[in-house]
Amino acid sequence: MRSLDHLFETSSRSLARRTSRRSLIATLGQLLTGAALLPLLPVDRAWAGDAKPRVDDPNSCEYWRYCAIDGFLCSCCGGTSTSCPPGTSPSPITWIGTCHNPGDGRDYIVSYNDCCGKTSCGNCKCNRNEREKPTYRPSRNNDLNWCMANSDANYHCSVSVILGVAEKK
Amino acid sequence: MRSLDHLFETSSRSLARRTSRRSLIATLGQLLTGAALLPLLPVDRAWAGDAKPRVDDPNSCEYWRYCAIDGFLCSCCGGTSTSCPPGTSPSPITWIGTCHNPGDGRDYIVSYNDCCGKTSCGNCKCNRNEREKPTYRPSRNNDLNWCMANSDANYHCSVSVILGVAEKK
Amino acid sequence: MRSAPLLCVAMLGVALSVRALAASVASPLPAEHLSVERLPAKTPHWIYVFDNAFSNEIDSRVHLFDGDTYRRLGQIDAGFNGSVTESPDGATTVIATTYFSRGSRGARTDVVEFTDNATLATTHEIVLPPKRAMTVPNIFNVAYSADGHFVYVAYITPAASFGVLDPAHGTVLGEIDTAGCALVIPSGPNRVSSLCESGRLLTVTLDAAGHEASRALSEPFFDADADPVFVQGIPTAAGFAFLSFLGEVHEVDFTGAQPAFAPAWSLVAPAEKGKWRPGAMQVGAIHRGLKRLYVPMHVGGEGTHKDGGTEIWVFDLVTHRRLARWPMHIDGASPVLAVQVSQDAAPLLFAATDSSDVAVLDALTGHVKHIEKHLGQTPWLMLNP
Amino acid sequence: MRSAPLLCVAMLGVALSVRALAASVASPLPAEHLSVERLPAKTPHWIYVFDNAFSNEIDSRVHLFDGDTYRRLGQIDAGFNGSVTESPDGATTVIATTYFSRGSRGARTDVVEFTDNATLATTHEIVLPPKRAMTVPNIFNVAYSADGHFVYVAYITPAASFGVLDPAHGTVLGEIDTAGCALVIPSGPNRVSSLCESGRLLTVTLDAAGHEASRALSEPFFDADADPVFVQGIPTAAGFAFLSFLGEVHEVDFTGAQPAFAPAWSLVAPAEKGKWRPGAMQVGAIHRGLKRLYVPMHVGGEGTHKDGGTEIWVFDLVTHRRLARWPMHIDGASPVLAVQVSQDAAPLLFAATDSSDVAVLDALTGHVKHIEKHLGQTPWLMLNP
Repeated sequence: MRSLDHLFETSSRSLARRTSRRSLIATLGQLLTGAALLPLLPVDRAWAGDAKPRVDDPNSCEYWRYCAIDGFLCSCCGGTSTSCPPGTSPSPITWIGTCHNPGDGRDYIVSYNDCCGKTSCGNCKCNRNEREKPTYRPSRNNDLNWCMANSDANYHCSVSVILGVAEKK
Repeated sequence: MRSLDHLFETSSRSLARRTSRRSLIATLGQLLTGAALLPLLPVDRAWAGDAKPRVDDPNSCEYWRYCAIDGFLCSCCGGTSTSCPPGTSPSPITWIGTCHNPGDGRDYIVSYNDCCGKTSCGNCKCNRNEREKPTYRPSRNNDLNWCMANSDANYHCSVSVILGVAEKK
Repeated sequence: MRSAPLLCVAMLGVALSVRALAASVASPLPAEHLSVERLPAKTPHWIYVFDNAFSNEIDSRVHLFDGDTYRRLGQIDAGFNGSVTESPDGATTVIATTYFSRGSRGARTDVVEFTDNATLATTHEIVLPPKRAMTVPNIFNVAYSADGHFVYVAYITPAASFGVLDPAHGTVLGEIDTAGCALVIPSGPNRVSSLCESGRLLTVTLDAAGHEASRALSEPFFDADADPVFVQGIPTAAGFAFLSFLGEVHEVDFTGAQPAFAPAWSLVAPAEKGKWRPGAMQVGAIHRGLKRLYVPMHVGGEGTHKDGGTEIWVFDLVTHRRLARWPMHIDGASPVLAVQVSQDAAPLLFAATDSSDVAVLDALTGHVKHIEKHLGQTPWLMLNP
Repeated sequence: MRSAPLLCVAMLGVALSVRALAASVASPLPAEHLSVERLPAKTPHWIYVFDNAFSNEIDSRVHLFDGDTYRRLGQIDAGFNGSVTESPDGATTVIATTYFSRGSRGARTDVVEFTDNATLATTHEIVLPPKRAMTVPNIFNVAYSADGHFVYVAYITPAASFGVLDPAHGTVLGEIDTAGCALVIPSGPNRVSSLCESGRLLTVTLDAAGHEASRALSEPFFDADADPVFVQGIPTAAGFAFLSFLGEVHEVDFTGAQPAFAPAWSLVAPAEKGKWRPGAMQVGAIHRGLKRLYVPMHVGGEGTHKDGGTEIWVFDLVTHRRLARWPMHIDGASPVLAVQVSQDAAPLLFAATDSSDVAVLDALTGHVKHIEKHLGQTPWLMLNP
């Protein structure tokens, strides 16, 4: 047993260092996670060779529908881009963003709900503010704690829920 | 006014980059802070050329009397090595350490009081455990929150107070 | 560089006397007494740095930091998503915050807490209705009247209103609705203005009991669609200056019964417009004596108004001319998210960065004297009463 | 490397089908519904990582982390200086913690909170007397009886005792004094042992009502002066193993009415003794099926028992032979402050470092599969019910 372990240990550890399997696996993991959610997204670009692949990654600040999230991504906290982590409660009130989906060329109205009742998730902190407005326009403001009206008003993380296509101006 | 500023700005900023005045001033500041407390310390070494100058620096984890502090140094939080920061309360109960003072070659018994009633200072986190013992010997244990018996029992930082010379074993 | 030789001489003297002392002392160190430190005499270079502690947001706090010695002087705890202000006499720090009985859950208590700046002990509190505006720090979330007789607290539920408190008697005097307008901009002994979505200021005048005596809406002075102003106003000699996302400066005189607007001017030349722009959590500071404005500026497009400044630009408030551009990265600083300046004749500029550091600059020259690493997690607002 | 090609094939399939879908769909994305995520089916590779959050200590928490997907699954808040345990059936996380009515000040409430591991919702609580041991996390701060009928909570005021709780009825059944001995080491349905300064174990046997029926002191099994044991015991098939500062292994059988001590053996060869030693906040993990012990080891002298391990050493519990040494720095990991191992046939070793990262290793080979950066501030204890 011991010698077998030693052999395996040595070979797999040195292999890992040569081929950087860790980063490969991390990348695959991210892609797979993205893929699981993909049927919702009619993207027209290939995976490989994309200059901005992370606009399709729900765990990245660059995901297209996160264009006005200033907070922690629930998808990095046990939730998804549209679901709160277990044990938290969604905020019934929200701020609204308008984000451009490069996959279909449309602008979408999204609702940025906060998930509430646990302390700061602390993971995947994003600060995007496209079309975000100051506090005097609260429906477009992401500086407010939108858990404010929840019975447990502590802010944990934020999601992005598609409400519909934005009307052309 | 404007041209004068520009001149001064350019010269002092470029000078600073050349001579690293920032680090010089930081060093001077540390030495001066140490110096103000020094009359208590009969050290027999010169400042310059000392291989371990920080054993005399109350803002360093290496200060000799901090030999069993696991926590934040009050001297970095608005207090000193023997005083709690303004607005906090010292713990009446403590753990005890025995530290060697290289300045006079003696071992001293020191009391490690916690300062209580504000949240974690968060500055100058030290983890030294010379002669520290596990929880079943509480008087020598620094894992306990020694603010436990204070009316405001939150831990903020730790001080090191000389009680006397340790008896020879 | 002038002072360095003097410091060296002083140090040498101390070191020599200590060595002499060491040689003469044979007895062991005496037993010591534990004490609580008293604050030294206040200087104009003390600064209250609000740390939102965003990754542990129930534990926000204020660090009192000395810009001369680069030392922390103490801490005032600030609860969940707290806001901070200083009394007009500089004697009291006020924290408006929220606690939950089980940390992040349970019964909610909104409260205004008063801390004695001489001792950093919290002396008393006023419990609020659970309506406090939970938002990023801003000097208009909680504010004193000029005479210190009232404290105003912004409420957002998300309906906007504000509370009027009597700090001397520890009571809530009432609540005043500000529909469509938000936050508390104090002026004089009894006026509160709020920023409106319509680009106007709503100004409510209070009676002696803290109740509404009258209200008035100003003409619009900005366009919330085309070019909104930051809510982070900057105190001027006669009121506050508001910067717009694109870099317009709106100076508002609050000394009269109603706010008066000076003609707007721009931080950016026509060629820079839409490229260089202000951006931060605390987006400007003014030295009122020197009449200088300091703004964190960066290159970016729409939506970058909370990106930090890669440079600090300095303006003369009289001539509206830019006096200097101070790139921060060459001194190792990350983009600047908050600025504050001391009001003395040898002013310091404080610049908090998005990597949680606070840089201390000579406000006359831009010389970076010190970078204090990790002054909390997310230092987003700095005050210097 | 076997699985990588399979993953690639699977991905390719998904990508192709998505591209086909994209080409055929012209209608916009539909409106979505906000929901609350449900946990997937539990696997042996889930781990509960306790973050003491030392720089914001009122905000400690537990992160549920998946060692296969490297994803956070959820969070359980843990108050000030909390402690955590898991019910014997794995269904419930218990947090023993303390809250203050004003964050860091005010009325103190010590409490035990029960969280449903299927929903991560906190379901109920039991308020304690204000005596809870406020100390670093350890599996003996709060613990279940083997049948789940009692919960024991260590008290230190600094006098040592423990509370007996009835989790089903939400009541405190009583308090039992353990003068000179501390913490709660559970065994069987009704026994609690404590570690004594004298090097003994005190074992209290409870009656059905949770009151003391009898107590007994063991012979000394370690010397608190010469070579104290860490209080961080490691679960074995028949009880717990305790490591000493110098690397002695004391395996204690808790299956009988009184603890029984196997002869101690050493982690270090005579030539290594006093140089290489164990050190951590959670100083060992045992795979009970494979009978393997994993210990973070470092080179250091007296007083380094809380320094992290630069290597993880693997031992066979039957032969006491060292099977492997796994240096951590070559994989970019900082010294290891806590270890835990999954109990399945393809076990993962989790190693939390002093730079707040958690490394995931193949527990058979030491191969570092992943390093999760910044899983909280100070991840000091990991549990895998």
